[in-house]
Amino acid sequence: MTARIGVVTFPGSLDDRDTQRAIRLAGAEPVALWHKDKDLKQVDAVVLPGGFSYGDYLRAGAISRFSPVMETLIEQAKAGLPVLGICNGFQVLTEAHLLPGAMLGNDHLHFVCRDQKLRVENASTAWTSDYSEGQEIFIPLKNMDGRYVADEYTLDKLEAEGRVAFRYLDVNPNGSLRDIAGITNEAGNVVGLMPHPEHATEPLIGTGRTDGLPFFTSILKKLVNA
Amino acid sequence: MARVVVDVMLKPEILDPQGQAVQRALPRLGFEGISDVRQGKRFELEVDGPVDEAALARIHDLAESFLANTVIEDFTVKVESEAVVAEASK
Amino acid sequence: MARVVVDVMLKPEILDPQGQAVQRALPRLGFEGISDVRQGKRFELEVDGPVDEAALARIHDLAESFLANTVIEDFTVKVESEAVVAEASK
Amino acid sequence: MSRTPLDTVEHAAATPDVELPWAELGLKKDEYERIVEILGRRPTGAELAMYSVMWSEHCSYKSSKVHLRQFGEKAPENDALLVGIGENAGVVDVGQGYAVTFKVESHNHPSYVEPYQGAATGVGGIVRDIIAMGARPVAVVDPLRFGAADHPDTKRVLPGVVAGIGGYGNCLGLPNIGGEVVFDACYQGNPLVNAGCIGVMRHEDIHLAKASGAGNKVILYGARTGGDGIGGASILASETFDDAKPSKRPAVQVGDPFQEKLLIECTLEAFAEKLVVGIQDLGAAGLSCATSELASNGSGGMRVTLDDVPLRDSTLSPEEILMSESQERMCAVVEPEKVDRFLEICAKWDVIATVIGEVTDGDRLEIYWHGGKIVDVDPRTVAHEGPVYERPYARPEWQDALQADDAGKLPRPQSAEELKAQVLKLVASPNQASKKWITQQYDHFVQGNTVLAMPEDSGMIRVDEKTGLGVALATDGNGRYAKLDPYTGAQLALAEAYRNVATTGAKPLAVSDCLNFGSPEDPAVMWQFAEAVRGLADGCQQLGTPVTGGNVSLYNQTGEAAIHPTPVVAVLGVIDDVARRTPVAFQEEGQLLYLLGDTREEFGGSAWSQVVHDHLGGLPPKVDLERERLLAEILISASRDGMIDSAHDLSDGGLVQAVVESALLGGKGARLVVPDGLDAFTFLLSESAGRAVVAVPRSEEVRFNDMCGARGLPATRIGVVDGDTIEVQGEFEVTLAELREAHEATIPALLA
Ligand SMILES: Nc1ncnc2c1ncn2[C@@H]1O[C@H](COP(=O)(O)OP(=O)(O)O)[C@@H](O)[C@H]1O
Ligand SMILES: [Mg+2]
Repeated sequence: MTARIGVVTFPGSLDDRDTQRAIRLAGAEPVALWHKDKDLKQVDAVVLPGGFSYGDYLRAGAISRFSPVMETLIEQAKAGLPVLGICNGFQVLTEAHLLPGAMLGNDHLHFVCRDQKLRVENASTAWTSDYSEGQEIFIPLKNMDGRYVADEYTLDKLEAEGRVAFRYLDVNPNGSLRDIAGITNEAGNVVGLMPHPEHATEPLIGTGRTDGLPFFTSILKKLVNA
Repeated sequence: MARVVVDVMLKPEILDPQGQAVQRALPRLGFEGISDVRQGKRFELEVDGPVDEAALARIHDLAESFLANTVIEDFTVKVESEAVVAEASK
Repeated sequence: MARVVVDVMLKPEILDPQGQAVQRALPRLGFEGISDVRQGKRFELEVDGPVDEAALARIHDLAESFLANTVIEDFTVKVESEAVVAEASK
Repeated sequence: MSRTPLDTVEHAAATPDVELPWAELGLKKDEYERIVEILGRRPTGAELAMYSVMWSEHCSYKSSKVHLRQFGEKAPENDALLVGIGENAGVVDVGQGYAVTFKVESHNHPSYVEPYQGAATGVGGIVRDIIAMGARPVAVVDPLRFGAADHPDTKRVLPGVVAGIGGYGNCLGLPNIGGEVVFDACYQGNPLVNAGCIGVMRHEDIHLAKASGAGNKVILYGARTGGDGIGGASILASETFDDAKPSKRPAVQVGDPFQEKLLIECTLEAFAEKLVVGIQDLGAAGLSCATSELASNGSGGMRVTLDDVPLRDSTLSPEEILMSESQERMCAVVEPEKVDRFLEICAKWDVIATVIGEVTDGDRLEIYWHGGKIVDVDPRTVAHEGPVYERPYARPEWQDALQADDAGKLPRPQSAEELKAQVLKLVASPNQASKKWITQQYDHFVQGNTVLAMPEDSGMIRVDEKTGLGVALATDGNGRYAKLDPYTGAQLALAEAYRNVATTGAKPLAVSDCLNFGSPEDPAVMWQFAEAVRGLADGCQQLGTPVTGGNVSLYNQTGEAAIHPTPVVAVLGVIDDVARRTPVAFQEEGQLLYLLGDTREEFGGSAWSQVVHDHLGGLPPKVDLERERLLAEILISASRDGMIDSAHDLSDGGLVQAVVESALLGGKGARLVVPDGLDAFTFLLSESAGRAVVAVPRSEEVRFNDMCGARGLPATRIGVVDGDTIEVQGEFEVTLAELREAHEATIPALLA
């Protein structure tokens, strides 16, 4: 048996096909989900992919957050469905208040595309168990609105509860507070991050590293062993 | 038909790099005497029908739940026609 | 110190993709009766010293040459303190 | 609002004496008379609008056409060419049933006026050309030219252009895999913003811009039509017909990449279901162009009801609707029984789609407005039979003096110290410095098929996941060389792009170009243009790579001062398995560095002459296309057979520039030995063409040498990958850290 992992396509999603490919490379079955359908097709987990849904015109993720698919997703995520938000997907998750804080324009005001060094801070979420805590990895980052902000109280709470999942190393590429690259919810089923693990899954492509594959093998193992 | 304007600005404690970039450019353009610049968004809504209390309340809700993200932004709602005072339009 | 606000909006005949995206989302959010949305920029400038004719003229120049590109955008300059009428702040 | 009676065809016939503002629309008197002759009456306002935009330089190529013909006449035999010049873009067979389409276009002037939107809509336009061929766009490139790097206006133009290209392309999900950034004072008031796009499809999916089959419906889909980008048409609307209108509409448009992304997806879905008979994008000249081109390329005529065009601004006149250049629109011809499904797909993607007309069995293009017929023309006369000019051209009298001002006579460095200082100055100069600050504003990774992206010699995209089939694209152009000798300059641009593709291991297949020049009304500029086209056509014939399409941008000048003639050449290549690609970066210490090709004392137009002496004179490097072809064959074989681990082509800045780039990218230094017969200065800084530097694993040295020897390509061992410095033995040594600082700090310091 393998796991079925849904990938939502919003209008303006860009990395949906790549995410499906990464899921396939990890050995799971990708299932395309459409923003206008409330039906999640009984998938075992969902990825909200990167892109510029609705052009990111109001705020990144702000319009997608009100799609029909999100109604079901918000409900099921609260009930424990594993959800990974990558880049624009992370932005949707914060707009939907499944994850705390908000994403703002990069502090240098430019789009940035780079091979980013990260430290895995929490290797016990549904999506990170194939990493080890403290592991340093390189994952491509590409965004315009990647500056993670939250109030001090929320930041302290995230730190105290070990919910900062990834932190930028060497360079803070967008002005995120406390170098936060990704966070998890309390239960560890909902994870969001700005860098793109789906772009680091094949040795020849992109940066040529495969440091992103464990996201997809982590969830596969969890689902298959469940 | 009336116009309602929603202004959305970053909360004061949040860094506003766009405003800062404008401010930093000012001396280069020969402008002195501007001690701070903040950049935000302005939405102009054309409302069908009367802009009464109820309509304003609904627009307030719209701003709060959608046009602004109140985690990071503050907003104000104004009826435009009454707000065009002291205007030095081009 | 006084605050001067420069509002920059796309000219009416220019496509405003951002405003359109907001408008198209409204029905889905349960909002009816808004026939058009335009999205622009709001700059809040904190001016040292008096905001007299000369200062306003200089800010007008700044808006014209830097804050707006008048090929596609219009702008207005207002002194804030006098413009806070009919405000339904949150 | 008062309006004189609708200017219908009938009305025009009845009122022959009404004067239309043809001059304000940019037409010449004889052009207007020709229109009257074609129609047998005066044109209606709407007809005049159509002819004026379609007969403009931009759409009709009236000054360049007589020269561009050579691309067809001299086209080499090439089995790979599936669709040649004349369509939205050329199409090339890359094997395994795949076809690739690619093209470069300019958006120069709008990008000067409004850098962000001008550049953004440039990307939007070229992408629609690619979709219109039936292909999924897979990558973009952006060859750019700006004024002096330290000029204050460059700080306005460049960041805006770069943000616009990134803003649009990133939002569409197209990896940016290459391009150029060149600074030169000659581009001060005329920056060049060229944008290229590649698309991939299966052979059977190729679509053409033609309207065939009487009864088939014409569907306009995408954005609503607004009053943007119609400059001249508003004059027609206001001064002749309706004085209440604003007399000038803006000539710059705002792009909506989100809308374009939806357009891509719904178009590809319609293609996949075989719903489309013919298709055309709306770019320059908007509906005028789309309707007249579709109709004239098809078998029948076309009838269009302009009232059905969805408008953003209800006050637009029919002339304005016909000329509007609102972005993100396409026009498809669909069989009646498939219309519902087509509209359904558009609705799925929230794209507005409207039937605006149908194909008729006549041969006229007829357009109706408020019940009256306002256009009745033979579409060919609009789309294809515009004026053709044989503009006078003459070699400028200053050309001899320029060429006589030999760069070889410039003072050369007198000591190793001075040589080192000049090398550091060179790699830090704006044109040679790292462009990372710019290119990291572009997404390289989206779509998950990027094998190589800048700063590699060419961008490379995987086409087939299973077999590893891939395509490579490089664009090049050197205005300094072309100024010294436009014929040779165009060939050098071709040779460099060809070499860049081969350096990564791909076989060059076909060419597109964007020819950026000054005013064709200046005989000197026209000579530069004619020479460049001749050079490019001859070069393509010799290399066996046909020109599949391109774009001409004229009038790039401020007052009397034209830009350097700047032919930008794009070469497309194919590689059977992207696993065999060759990167620029040094991979392993101990590998042997070989210089391929001959080095002569060639400094005319060189980076050294510019950076050290602010000089432009003499002759550009010699071109030997047979040698280029041989070099390419060696580079491709060596890559396929695993004989080299990295390679970098030599161009501006010469050998030292190439070695520094490979070293910094790989984080490994090099020890170099000046070969016998060369002095260190020439070795490091000459810009002789037809050269590359490769790193050969020791185990492959014999095999590699044998191959070069057998095929007669000079291969000189010049050193070894080693350490964390670049050492030129007996001359100087400089650390990678110092080089990196010099190379990478320049652009951020100027622009950030
Ligand atoms: N410099 C050139 N070299 C080769 N072909 C060209 C050149 N300029 C234009 N063409 C070809 O002429 C045709 C018309 O060009 P263009 O008007 O740019 O096309 P489009 O209408 O698709 O924008 C196209 O096939 C184009 O490829
Ligand atoms: Mg076209």
